[in-house]
Amino acid sequence: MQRIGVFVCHCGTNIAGTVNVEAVSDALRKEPGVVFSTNYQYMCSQAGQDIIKNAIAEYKLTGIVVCSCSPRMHEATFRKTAASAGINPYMVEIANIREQCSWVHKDTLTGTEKAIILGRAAIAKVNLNAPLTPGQTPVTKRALVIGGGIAGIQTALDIADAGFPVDIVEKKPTIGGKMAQLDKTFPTLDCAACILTPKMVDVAQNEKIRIFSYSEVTEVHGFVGNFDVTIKKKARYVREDICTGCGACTEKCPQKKIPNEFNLGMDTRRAIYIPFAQAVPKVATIDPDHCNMLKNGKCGVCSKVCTAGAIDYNAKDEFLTEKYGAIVVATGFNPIPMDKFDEFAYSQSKDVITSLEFERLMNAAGPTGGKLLRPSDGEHPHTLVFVQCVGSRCEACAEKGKEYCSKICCMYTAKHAMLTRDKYPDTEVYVFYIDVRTPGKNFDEFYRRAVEEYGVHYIKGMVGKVSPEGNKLKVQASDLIENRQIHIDADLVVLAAAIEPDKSARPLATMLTASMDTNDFFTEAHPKLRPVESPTAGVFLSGACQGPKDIPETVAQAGAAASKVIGLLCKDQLTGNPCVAHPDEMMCSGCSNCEKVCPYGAITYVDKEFRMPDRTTKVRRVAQVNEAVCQGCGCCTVACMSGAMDLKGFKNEQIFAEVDAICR
Amino acid sequence: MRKIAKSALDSLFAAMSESKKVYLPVDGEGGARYQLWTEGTVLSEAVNTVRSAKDFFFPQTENLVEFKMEGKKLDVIDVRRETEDFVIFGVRACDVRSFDILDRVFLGAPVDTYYKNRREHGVIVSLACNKPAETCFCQTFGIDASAPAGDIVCHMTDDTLFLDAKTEKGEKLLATLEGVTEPCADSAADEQKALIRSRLDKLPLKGLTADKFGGDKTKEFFNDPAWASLSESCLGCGTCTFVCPTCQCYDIKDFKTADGVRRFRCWDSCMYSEFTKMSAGQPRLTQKERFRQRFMHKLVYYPANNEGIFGCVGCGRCLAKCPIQMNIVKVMKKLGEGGDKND
Amino acid sequence: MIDMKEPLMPVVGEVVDIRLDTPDIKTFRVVTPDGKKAFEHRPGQCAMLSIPGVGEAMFSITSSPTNTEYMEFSIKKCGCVTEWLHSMEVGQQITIRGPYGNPFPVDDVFAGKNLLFIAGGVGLAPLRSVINYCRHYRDRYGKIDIVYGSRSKDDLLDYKEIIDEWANDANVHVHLTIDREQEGWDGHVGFVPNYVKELGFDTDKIAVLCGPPVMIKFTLAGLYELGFEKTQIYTTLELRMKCGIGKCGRCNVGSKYVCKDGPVFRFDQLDELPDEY
Amino acid sequence: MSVTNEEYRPLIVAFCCNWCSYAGADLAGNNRLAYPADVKIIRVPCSCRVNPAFILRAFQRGADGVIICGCHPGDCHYTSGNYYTRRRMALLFSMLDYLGIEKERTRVEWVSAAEGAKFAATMNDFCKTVAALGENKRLEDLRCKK
Amino acid sequence: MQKVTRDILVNKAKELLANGTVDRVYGWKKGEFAYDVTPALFKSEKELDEFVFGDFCGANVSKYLVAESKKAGGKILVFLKPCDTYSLNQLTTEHRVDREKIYAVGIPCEGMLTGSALKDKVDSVLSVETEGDTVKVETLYDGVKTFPASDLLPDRCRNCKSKKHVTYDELIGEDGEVLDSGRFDEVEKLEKMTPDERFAFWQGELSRCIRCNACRDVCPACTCEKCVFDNPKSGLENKAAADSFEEKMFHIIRAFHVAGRCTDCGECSRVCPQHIPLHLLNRKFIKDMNTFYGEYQAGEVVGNRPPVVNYTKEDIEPSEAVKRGE
Repeated sequence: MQRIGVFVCHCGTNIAGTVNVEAVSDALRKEPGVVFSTNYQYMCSQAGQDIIKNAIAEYKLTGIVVCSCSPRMHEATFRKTAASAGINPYMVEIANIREQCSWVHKDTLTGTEKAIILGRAAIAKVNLNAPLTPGQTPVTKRALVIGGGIAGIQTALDIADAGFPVDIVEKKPTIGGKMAQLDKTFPTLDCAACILTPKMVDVAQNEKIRIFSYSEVTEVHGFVGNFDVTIKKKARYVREDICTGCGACTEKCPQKKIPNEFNLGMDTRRAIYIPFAQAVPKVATIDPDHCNMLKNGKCGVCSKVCTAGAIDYNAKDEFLTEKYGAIVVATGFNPIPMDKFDEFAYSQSKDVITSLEFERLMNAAGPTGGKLLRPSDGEHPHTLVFVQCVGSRCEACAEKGKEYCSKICCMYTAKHAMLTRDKYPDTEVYVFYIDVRTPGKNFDEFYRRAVEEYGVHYIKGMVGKVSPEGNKLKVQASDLIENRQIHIDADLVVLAAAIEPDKSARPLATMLTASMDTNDFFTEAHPKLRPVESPTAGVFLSGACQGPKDIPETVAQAGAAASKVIGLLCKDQLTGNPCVAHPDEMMCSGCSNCEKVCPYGAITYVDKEFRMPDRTTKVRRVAQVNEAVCQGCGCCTVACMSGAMDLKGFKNEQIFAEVDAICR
Repeated sequence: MRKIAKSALDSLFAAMSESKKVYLPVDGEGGARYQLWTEGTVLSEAVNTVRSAKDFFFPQTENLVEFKMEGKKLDVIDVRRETEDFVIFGVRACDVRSFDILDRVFLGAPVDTYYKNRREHGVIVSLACNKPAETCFCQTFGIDASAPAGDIVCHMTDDTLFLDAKTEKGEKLLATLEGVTEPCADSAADEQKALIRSRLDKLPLKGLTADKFGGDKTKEFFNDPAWASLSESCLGCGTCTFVCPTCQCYDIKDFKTADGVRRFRCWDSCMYSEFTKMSAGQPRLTQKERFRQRFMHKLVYYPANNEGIFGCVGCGRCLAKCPIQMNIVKVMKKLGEGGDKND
Repeated sequence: MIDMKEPLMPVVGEVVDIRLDTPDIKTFRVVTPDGKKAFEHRPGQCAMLSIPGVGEAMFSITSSPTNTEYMEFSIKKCGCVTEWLHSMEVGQQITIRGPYGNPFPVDDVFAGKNLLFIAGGVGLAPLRSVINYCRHYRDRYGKIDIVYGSRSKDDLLDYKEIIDEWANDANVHVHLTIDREQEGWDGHVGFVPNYVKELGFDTDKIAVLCGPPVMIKFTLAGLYELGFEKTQIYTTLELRMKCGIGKCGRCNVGSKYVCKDGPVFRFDQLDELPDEY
Repeated sequence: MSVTNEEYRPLIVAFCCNWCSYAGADLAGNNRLAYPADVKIIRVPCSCRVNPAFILRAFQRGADGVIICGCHPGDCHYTSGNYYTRRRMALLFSMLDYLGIEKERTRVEWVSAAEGAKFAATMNDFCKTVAALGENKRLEDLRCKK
Repeated sequence: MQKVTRDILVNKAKELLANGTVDRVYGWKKGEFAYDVTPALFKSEKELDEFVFGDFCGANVSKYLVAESKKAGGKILVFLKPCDTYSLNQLTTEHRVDREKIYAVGIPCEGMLTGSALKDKVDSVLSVETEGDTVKVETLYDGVKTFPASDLLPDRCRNCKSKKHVTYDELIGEDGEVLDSGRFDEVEKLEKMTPDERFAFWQGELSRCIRCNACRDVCPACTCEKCVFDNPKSGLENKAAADSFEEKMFHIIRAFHVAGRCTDCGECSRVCPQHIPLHLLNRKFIKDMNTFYGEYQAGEVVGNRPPVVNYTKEDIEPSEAVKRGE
């Protein structure tokens, strides 16, 4: 049984103008549990708060009801007041008799009546309140960044700059990601390598940053501030600590005909390789699928030529478990496969390429040394057709493409068209588009230069078919503005393939219990207000894993994610919200319904041994709520049939009591 | 003894209704049940009602008392009203006996005044069973379905209803019906009785006997291993209890009304796991103990306190209604045959 | 058995005094609103206390029938109703009905006999009534021994009354014990059953036992060892009860209803009952 | 059956989520947008905290209408709570309708923190609708009547 | 009616007991009459002498496995009709049974008679014999009566949803198919009524409820450690339907709690001593979920996520959901 004090605020005339506050405090004095009831001009004032404090002392109050303005205004104030007088802040309830009563009702009689009812409901609730204490959990002051592209690199650098250790896990042998494969960047046309590689070097040299390249995250346990992550370091058969990156082995390896992923298969590499000259870490990696030594034990050339003795054919995958306080997901994107787009003859002709392949063709470090040559015959192309939105905004073709806009294609296609015309004025460049979208700083100017200064032919319309004929590509297209069919004999066709999240993201999301949308992009905690946080506390999003982004946006988000991580790691303890879900283990049936609806993955199940009334023990599967992760929405409480799951601060019996009090 | 043509039953009920409310079995969805007679209500021919007639004296819920509270103060408000007189027509022999069994509980000292109030105002008009069902075994407990007890005992032939007052209450009521009934010989219903008796002899459970049971048999049956197998599939629901005419366990609960607290009692079942649960412990831990309690009570404990009268009347409702078809007949046969003690 | 006119109809009782006996046991003094004793009772009988809307529960009356002014209940906090009772303040009105059950046979069987009371923990509560009754009519009984034990000194119920009053009575011998050594305790340390054996009572008396089941079990064994017969030993049972008058079926054990036929039983009577209490 | 008596005022229980609808109700107050005092608001963290049992309990205890207000789908503070609300209430309301209980007595409305006007308009409309239906007879508990 | 015989099942049980695959068997024991067989556990070959099987062995024994599979010992043999297998899968999904401890033998089902459905048609039944699809009932007073089986089958069998076993360790006979049943016809009929008619219908049905809890206690979806209706702290606890509100509350909440988990096995209606068509409440939810959120059959696949614990962004609004046929 509580000892409740009721404090009715006049709020000047804001409340007292429509509500007979005297009548309210008198009526509420008779409610069960109430031992003191008063009213005052401004409860939130120092004098008002003193009334509360004095009453707490004098009447040994255990619960407080303040009938005043919205709890959104002063709940925190009155909780502090209560706490300073020695009672638990969560023993305070507010009856909102201003915003939801005096301000919306004109008649004093009904206003007063309603104020009494709202007060009664608050009293009924406080009668069932229990003191709540927010949980405290320590924070491991180390961050994990998953993905070593520009998003991951930037996030890691920013966190490390703030003085916190960071680990980057990159599944490829080198960090750098997609940006490393780009030639120039829009709209400034500076060279991607020139701006990226210094950052890669920074990462390598930063004492706070560890790079786990050629590695993957395999298990995630724990919660915000306290993640336990298992990282698999795939065997690279070259000891990272010894390899000098001299490259001797990559020149002597007899296995020469392996498609080079970095150049998207447009040239070859050896079975032992360094992806590109500026790779970080700059160490060789043996491709076990192609290495003779690993496959049948016959070779060993690299070992012989390695003066450092870094080759280790017996290497095994290594697993290590590290603790982290925060995790940043920066798993990036990939162009979607083009093999289903038969109409563009991508699979039939080598001269139909994707934009990323085009980047490599234009890149000085690419397969052609930066010369624009047709992949099929090495000839210089004269007529180029760029097709935009291949697989993007594709409502009708969900089975092969994507419904969303890939966002970056308009700009990079303009860039490609412009660069082509700039380097090779003898070419004719056609761009087929649905819309040209250029919302970004200097973007539209850039696009207009392509059209106006560089004479790129922009045609609104879709390419219907590309058919290889002889050494030409017959392009059939429609011009929607002129409303006519167009036939172009092209030498090279470049497809602006839609981009999609990296395939590794889905299993990762499951491990992190971070939610994804139907396209496998990670969802934000709030689309507007918390764009770089995932709904799972302590998991942050950086770059294209959250949605298509260009480089400046990615870097901006990377920085934002880093600042959120820094904010988290700065704390020694995390103070939770005490209004969290709590299961009654004796009643839990272990059905998993609550687990399914929890947006935060805060609920797990354990097999626990219970002593039964007949003194036997029984192992039962029961739910457990991680209070550091639970945000207190209460969804699980309704999914729970037995009512074993309840929400502290908003318990079933409290809400029932409020309903009863209102409907009395 | 008086009689009335079956076709004129309406006038009989109308005449009874003049002084008292009349309840009688009426067919409906899911079986027959007692309903207040109004013009046009037709008497059911079903052998028995789904719910027993105990509701009239021991209703499923009954308000006991109300409380009003303000601050630390409390008021106790007696909400009881004197029950109006009523007639239950068409009570079968088994259910009539069930009143006797309930009386011994509720009217034994200290008297349950709530029960007494209803009991005193009810007149029981019983009706012999023309077509006892295969599930009937009232004979096991010495009940004669051809000659039920009751304030007025009735026999129905194809065309006539015979009424025979057996008590003062019955005679009073029958006297008010003189206008609609006509006198007849006391032996008028004998033929019908004989017919019923011959039918009773052919019932499949005719041979069932309760001889092995009784008030002194606690030790003999309590620890019989057969309880385990008999109760194995019991769901722990309250169907048997709630359709049983003699089950009388109840719970007392409080309900918060609009302006106070109402204390009421409602049927409870010893088959429920919560029945004996205390904050400190639970004397009947598994369904086996709860199951055993129900049958031991009817076959041993009740007779021990009531001159050997069994707490079952053989109405057969539990035979028809148990979700898993476990029932007192199976229990009696199994235990009567020596249970599992020989295993 | 007292025949009540309205066995299910409670009356209002007002809590006029609350005493914290041990960390989890409080003793409540209850009278009617006009300050009288709600009803007469005999030693060992019980009453139903309730808080409307919370629930009703059966408690043994711990004050002696010789007290004509009020009734007292010593109640341990466990469960919904008792928790509510423990949170009450003086002046709170509750409902009370009773008395229920059979008393100890103080006027016939006990008369003229030596008596041995053995209690553990809150088990002293039901015995306090009979002990004080026997003390009141001291000349009707022989020697009285009281063995009482609890977890610690602080858990001993009615400690003051025991030391100040009982222990000073003529021919009343109080033997206190606590489970474990404690600072400030120079009395006996050890469990009740062992203490009973140590004390080694003669069998020329009636024994009355009340306490937790484990204590009962071992003390009983001890008494048998000392040569006591079942017919010499009484106890009082606790089961879930609702009506208090042997009708609702809850406290039915065999052919007995604990609320009506008990709660006081002699051990040979208990032997006749199935083991369900 | 319907009560058109002017005296009759329905009792409306509104469950409002803390982040959007409760704030929307506050905004309605800030802007002094009037709606009937028949509406009594219960604050819940999220509309998904509303158990069907709460709604039935309100009817049992004498409510004539129950409205649940939450963030607009997609805007839930807890990302997905109101999606569950939507399913649960769609099913519950459909069931109540199936049992012949007036479907106008229950409603779900999405009200954002910026929609003070919508909140007031919704409440005005709901009160009117429920008032037209009259007292809740089909889901009443006679024990809870005064 | 049943094509599989007692002997086939007993031989199977003996074989599995003998080779140690299982150490106990759920089956049925004979009763006093033709129709009152009781589910029972058999622990040895000898005990199997009492094993019976026939047209009244319709009880869904899946629920017993909740407690039984948690006990020590080896595997339990159960013979499951197609509809029972859905329940077993659903219980497995909810971690209520230990599937590893169960040896499920799927048996074909031709529809199971129930005592209560039978007694709706005939009084005083002495014996029942089935031959093909004909049921011969010997009665006390009306001689021998003959019925086509379909006349006596309960609704759940007349509108059988599936003859396919969705889980089993072994199958006796051929597996069937999921059927296109008319199980929602009754629901539709009710939906087409006016609200007043619907209210009158349900008021009439539910007012008969005696709160015996048989529907809940037999329901394979109702396996909570402690039911909210038994828990004083839940705010829903009550023993008796003391007011017409209570019985509605009980049945609405119960149907809601099993929504998405109810496999439509029909046990609730089978056991109701008052013949309340409780399955029509559950089917309403099933039908609504199918209509609103796409076809879903609880128990079809282990691990399936019921629609009530799932969502899509495009779900129907509650205001639309109640607009039926307007």
